[in-house]
Amino acid sequence: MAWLMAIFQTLLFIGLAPLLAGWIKRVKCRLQNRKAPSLFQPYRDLRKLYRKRPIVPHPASWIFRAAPYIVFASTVLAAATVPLVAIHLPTARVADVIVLVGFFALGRTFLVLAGMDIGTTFGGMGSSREMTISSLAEPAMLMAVFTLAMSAHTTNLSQAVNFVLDSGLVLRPSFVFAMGGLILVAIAETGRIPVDNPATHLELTMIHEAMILEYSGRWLALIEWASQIKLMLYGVLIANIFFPWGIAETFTLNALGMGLGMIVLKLAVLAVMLALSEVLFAKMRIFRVQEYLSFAYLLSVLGMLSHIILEAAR
Amino acid sequence: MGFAGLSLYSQAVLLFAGLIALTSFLMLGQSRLVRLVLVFAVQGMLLAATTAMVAGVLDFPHLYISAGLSFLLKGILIPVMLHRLIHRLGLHRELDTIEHPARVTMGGAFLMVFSYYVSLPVVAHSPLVTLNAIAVSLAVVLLGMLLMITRRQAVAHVVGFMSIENGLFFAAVVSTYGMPMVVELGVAADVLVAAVVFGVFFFQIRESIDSLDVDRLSKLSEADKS
Amino acid sequence: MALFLAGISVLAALLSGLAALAAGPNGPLRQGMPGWMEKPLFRILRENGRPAPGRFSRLARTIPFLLLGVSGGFSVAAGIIALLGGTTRTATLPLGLPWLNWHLALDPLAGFFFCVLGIPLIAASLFGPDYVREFECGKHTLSVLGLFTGLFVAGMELVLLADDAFLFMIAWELMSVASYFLVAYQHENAANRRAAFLYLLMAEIGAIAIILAFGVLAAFGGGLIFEELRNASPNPAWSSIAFVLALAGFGMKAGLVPLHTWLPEAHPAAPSHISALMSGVMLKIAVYGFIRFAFDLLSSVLWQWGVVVLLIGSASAVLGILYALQQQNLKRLLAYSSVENVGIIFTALGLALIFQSSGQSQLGTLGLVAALLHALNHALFKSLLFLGAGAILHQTHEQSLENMGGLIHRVPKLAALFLVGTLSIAALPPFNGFVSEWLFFQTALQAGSIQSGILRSLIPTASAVLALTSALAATCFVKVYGVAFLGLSRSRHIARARDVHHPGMLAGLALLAICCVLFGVLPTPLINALGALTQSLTGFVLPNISALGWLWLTPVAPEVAAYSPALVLLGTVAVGWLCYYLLYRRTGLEPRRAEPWDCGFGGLTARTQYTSGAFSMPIRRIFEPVFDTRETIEEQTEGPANTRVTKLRYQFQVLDRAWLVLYEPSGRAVTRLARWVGRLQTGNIRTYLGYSFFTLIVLLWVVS
Amino acid sequence: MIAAYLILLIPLAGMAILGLMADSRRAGRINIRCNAWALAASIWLAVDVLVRGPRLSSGQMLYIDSFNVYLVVLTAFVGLTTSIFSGPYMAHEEETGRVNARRLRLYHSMYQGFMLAMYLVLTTNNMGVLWVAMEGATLATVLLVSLYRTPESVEAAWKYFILCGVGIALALFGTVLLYFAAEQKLGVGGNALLWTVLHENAGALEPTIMRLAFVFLLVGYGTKIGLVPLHNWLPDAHSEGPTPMSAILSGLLLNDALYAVVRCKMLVDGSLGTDMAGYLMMGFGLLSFLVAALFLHRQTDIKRLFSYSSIEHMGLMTFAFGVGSSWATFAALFHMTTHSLTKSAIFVTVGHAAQLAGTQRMDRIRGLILTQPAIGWGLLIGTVAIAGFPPFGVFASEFLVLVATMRDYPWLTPLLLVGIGVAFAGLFRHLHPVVYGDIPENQKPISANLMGVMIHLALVLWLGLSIPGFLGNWFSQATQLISGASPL
Repeated sequence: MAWLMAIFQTLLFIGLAPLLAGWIKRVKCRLQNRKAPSLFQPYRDLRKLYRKRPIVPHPASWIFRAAPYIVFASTVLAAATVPLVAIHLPTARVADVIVLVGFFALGRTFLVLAGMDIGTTFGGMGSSREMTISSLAEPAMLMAVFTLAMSAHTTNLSQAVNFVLDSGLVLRPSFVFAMGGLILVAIAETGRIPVDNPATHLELTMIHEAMILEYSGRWLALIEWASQIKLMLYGVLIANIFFPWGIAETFTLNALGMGLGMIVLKLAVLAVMLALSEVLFAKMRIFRVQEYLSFAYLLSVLGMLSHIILEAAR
Repeated sequence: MGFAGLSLYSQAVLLFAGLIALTSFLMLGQSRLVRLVLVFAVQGMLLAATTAMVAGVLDFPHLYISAGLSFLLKGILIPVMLHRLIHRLGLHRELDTIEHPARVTMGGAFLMVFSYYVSLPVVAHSPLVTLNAIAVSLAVVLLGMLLMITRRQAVAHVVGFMSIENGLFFAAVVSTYGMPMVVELGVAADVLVAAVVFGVFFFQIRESIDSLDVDRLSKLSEADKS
Repeated sequence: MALFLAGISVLAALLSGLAALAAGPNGPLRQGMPGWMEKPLFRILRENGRPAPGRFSRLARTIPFLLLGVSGGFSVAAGIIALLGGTTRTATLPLGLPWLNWHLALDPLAGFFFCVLGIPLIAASLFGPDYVREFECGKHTLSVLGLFTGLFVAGMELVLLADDAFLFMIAWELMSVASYFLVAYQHENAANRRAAFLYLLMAEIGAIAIILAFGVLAAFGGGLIFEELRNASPNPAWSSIAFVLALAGFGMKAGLVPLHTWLPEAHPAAPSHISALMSGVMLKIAVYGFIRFAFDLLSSVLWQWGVVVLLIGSASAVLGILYALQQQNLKRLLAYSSVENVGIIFTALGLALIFQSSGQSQLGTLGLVAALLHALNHALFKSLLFLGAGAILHQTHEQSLENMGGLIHRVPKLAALFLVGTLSIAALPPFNGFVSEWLFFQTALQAGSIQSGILRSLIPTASAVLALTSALAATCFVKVYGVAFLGLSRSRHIARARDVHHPGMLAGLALLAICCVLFGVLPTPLINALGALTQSLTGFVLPNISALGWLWLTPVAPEVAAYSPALVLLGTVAVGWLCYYLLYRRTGLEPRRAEPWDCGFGGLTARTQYTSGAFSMPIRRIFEPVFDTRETIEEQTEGPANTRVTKLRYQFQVLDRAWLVLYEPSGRAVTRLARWVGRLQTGNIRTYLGYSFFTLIVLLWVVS
Repeated sequence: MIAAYLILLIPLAGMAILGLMADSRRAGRINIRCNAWALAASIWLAVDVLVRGPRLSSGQMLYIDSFNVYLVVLTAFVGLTTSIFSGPYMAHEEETGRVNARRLRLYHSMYQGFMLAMYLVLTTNNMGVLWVAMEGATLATVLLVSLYRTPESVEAAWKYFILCGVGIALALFGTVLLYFAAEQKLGVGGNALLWTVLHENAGALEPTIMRLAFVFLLVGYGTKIGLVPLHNWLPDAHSEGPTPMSAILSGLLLNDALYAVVRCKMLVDGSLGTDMAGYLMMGFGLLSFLVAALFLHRQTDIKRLFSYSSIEHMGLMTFAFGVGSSWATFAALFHMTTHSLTKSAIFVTVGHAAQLAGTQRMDRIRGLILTQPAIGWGLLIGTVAIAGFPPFGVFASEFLVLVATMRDYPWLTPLLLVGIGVAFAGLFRHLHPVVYGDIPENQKPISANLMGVMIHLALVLWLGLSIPGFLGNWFSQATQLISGASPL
């Protein structure tokens, strides 16, 4: 039952991810007074890509071909460990939050290798920038989740969410810091403004797009889909860790329905906030990103220290 | 008891001691090599005389031998040899003037006092004579070193070296009535050989730096060449 | 039994050295070999007739490595037996000082490190024979290489076996000296000579520090046998002195910042299979020494020590990887990353010390296990990478990343094996590097259970640094793999490189790669095997390491943290295959080959792709103050008013700050002091007489 | 005791014969033969002592105990190997015209003279005779230092002569004082200078006088040991004389001077009951150790380099004897053996290297290993051994010294650490370019007989791995004798 639940939830994750992307795009268009595409446009895109015959550039090796599958797989596994509508998932025991970060790293690594596999300037540029950013973002994220883990005395996400639920409404200063750090990291890792702009193909500003420039057809579809899942995953993390209320603690139908409704609601709200910020802010220069990320890193470490000093003090 | 209270023997010993110290001082102040050697010869003879006297008064027959040895070696042989060398090397006109002679003599006096101070602890366990003897011989040894330090002539170094030996012998004779015979002979042999070797070296040095000025023997040093 | 096997392995190592000597161009094995044993021997070695006296037969190459392999095998066996048996065997040899014979002992700790030593040794001995072939025509005789390799290995094994300070130091120094000769093996280029000199100097100073550390304990314990040292109970001040000395000595060997500078010089200078042993194994021997001293010999532990180790360790970790990122020479890069990994190990040890001193024995044990596990893992993947670098060197005679590229098309098998090493060292699940880092984080997360607030806030900071380190490590090795193996080849001889078709080489690499995956996927049995070890060191066994069964890894408690690498691997493969099946098999759309997008400037060249220096440039910018960067730009301009740039030459080098702050000043100080002392010896004999005179005066005045 | 007399008679006869022998080749062979016989006699003596314990000759003139018996054997052995080496070496020198037959005759006979002096120093029971023999050693070697008659060599010989002469004279003064102190108790007579007698009633000797005496003896014999600041003659004499002489000076003379000092120290300790002598020796030893280590960095001449390393090691031994605990004393005794073996071997290789390159300037000697592997490796291994790396014997003694110092005077260990580090760097920074690197064009392999070097290094290796039982017993008894405590 539990395993079934986990698999079902994972599938839900995979299925809902494009929807979220579509929603964000829609809200953004509205805010920019543009005519919005339909909510389901991402699905259509994926289907179109899936139908197309992929093109392999000449210098590419097997890494180029294998990368999309590994990226997608690692993202899906990451999604499997995060409680979406319910907690007490068996998958959370297979991989805890540190492994979650590890999954992201794995996917990123292969994406970067694929970017360098062709030997174009863009590939190298994107890969270099991606690794630079992630090498600052990853520790920030680790610190943020460690704050949670230390106050919950576990790195098991289900357990952690459970702990937050049980402890009820506790105003933890550390969580404020951690959430700030996590949000900043999420923006950076999912390649949104102001760190990267998924919509642009202007050579010198690309990061994520520069790496996948050579991809086409089903591989591009997989990568796009994976990044949508990743975006949603971060949203779910923020939503369920810091505002877990409403998530199903038992596998009864109405609890699950309740959980589903709640998470959709939370994600919608988060998406609106994200769209707002993207509309309000402009993309920054690549060498200002470090300041942004080191701020995120600082926030998370501060969160941890504030937990150590203010909360766990005996 | 005062000096007058001492036995005649002791007085004589002390007299000789004073004389030998005096000769050391003379050598220290002497700038002509020839006279330096001369004074050295006198010192040697004084030493021999002391030895003989000790031998006679306290009758240590074996001391006669050492007296004869030192008379022959220090009084006659080595001075004559040195004298010859000086003439053959044409150094008899040469002046080996020392800078600040006054300071050097002052230093000598200080050494005298110092050697008394050093040998004071010995006084408790031995007659006054020995104390003075040891003090004087120590002074002579130190004066000999001082002589070597202040002089630039190789010959002067030899003389200083030999006068150190004189000091030793004086101590040996007066305080311990001579060393065992083996040692005496060995030391004498060493001194003799040393004298010969010195002779050899004079010529070697001469042919390498055509003078006997040891200050010019300073090729081998660790200080920066530049 | 175990001790006996270990002894055999030591003997085998020594024998291999002697065999190499004997098989030299004019050694007995080559000259005075009777015909009846010559024929079959050569037939076995598929060699027709006696080779020309100058050259080396396959005999000279094979036999020593064969014996080395035997030694490795026996040491693994001995290690496993000692580790599982959990008892300590001791023996004494009638060697050494009259009142202090050589004491040997093999306890679980030594057994574990025997395993750490054995696996890379086997791999190296598989790898070696084909690798050293290129040396046999060189001007340096193979027998020297073989002899000192044997001595080197024997020294390391003896260090593990030693049970008294004297033998320990003899073996330790033997290890250093032999490896010094190996570093200086190709001494015709001055860099290697300089590296060897620096290496031996540091080894000497470090060894003296260790001797003094032993001396402190011996002064209190009254003897030099480890048992007596254990019974020594010095007061905190003295034991702190001993600890600091030991940390300096072992840390110098292990390459902790700021005593690490010899390491990136020396390790690349040696032949690659030696670099693998030095980086993969010798540093672990230093770690062993530290563990032996701090956890076993020292009776009591203070928390300040843990703090010191923690700080130094994390500093080494982050600085090491930052410097590694900036290297263009592959072997230098690997050496710097060894500094990083040793830093990680010592950080874990620092955690263990802190927890130990604050009474949290279980957590201390956890930290210790993390350190040991990382030691093993690093031994595996670093040897793999060094041997891989050696294979590249052997195929292409190229060390600089700037000239590589596209090797995955030239040497596919090597590329695949190297990828495993890359992923492991980048600490990605489900490979082994990740497991030990995961354990480290699990340990660090328990900081809340410590009383003192300083420590509670210190440990998270350290773990933050470590998180940064692991992210940077991923960057670094992605760069290595991407620049060396992917893209277009940047130089002609790389483009013409031939594939590796030496079964031995590939076998050696494959062995290590398999171990990397195996220990990554099934760490739990391994950690369970460490029970006897931790029992003997900390008096504690991790209780519920496999509470959920052997598939799961639950260091503290199932509900606190669990990780099942096997299932992770399974899931990844399953999902990946599923996508592949759905997307490829169903549609059956064959991909089409085409030119990549080149912005319309017809044709991509290797010159347009990112170089390794360019790849790490952002990091260099971000961490500017850490590096001492020298950048030079020469440009030739011509045309009216020199506006048109015809030739542009840009070069930069990144130097180690430790040189400027530590080494050059001390060197200058010694020279200045020597000059000053030199003035004393004026060469004037009267001055000399003056010295004697005044010495005499002063002494007389002193005594009377 | 016949053996003891034989040991003295053989070199005496050798000196006489070789003094008359014109043919240098045969002289060389006879030189070797004399040393071989002396070695045989010394081994006989060693066995004798091993079987029947310390021996006092009938006239009480000679005394062999466990302290000096192994030194006698060592002296004979090093003398033999060095003479074997000096055959081809001197032949080469004669071919290159640096020496003529007359000087060769002098050389050979003085070689035996020096050996005689060494044996006498070791075996005699009489402090006076010891002094005489020490002076005799100076006289025997001083003319060998200036054998080449170059200005430098003459200068070196002169300094050697004057400085050692003065030093020795001071030692004689010390001996006189010793005699004086003894006479107070034992009365006038020949046997008041016999070491055995003195040692028996050392407690009764007058401390104040003994204190003075020791100062003189230390300064005197210390000059010969080469203790800073009395060392200035040593590098000159070593670097300018013929290499075999440097080998025996470094390997034997310094040892024996140290032996004399230690004998005196035993008397003084017995009489004073304080550590005054120990402190003095520690101070001198440490000073020499550090200063010599610094001097190593400034060398350009390869023989000077290793003579400074001799000073450094002598300083270490003196320091160890000064520390005086059983471990330290044992280490010092052991170090005397290993150092003289290793250092003489090094000087032999250095001599060959210098001949091979035609100069002693290190910046002209290059790439020895590729030029002539035997010499290159010999020099390298020897230096590694002397730098105190296991499994060579020097390591064991340095290890023990460090541990013992940490036990008794821990605050001195930083100095030792720095000193060893600096000395090591000084040795190897010069050695590396000499042995490693490519072959310069002007170097040609020469005919060299390195068997002696191999034997020496093999012995040092063996001692480093395990000390044979009888030797260990001798060391332990000597330690018992000197430090009053047994290491076992």
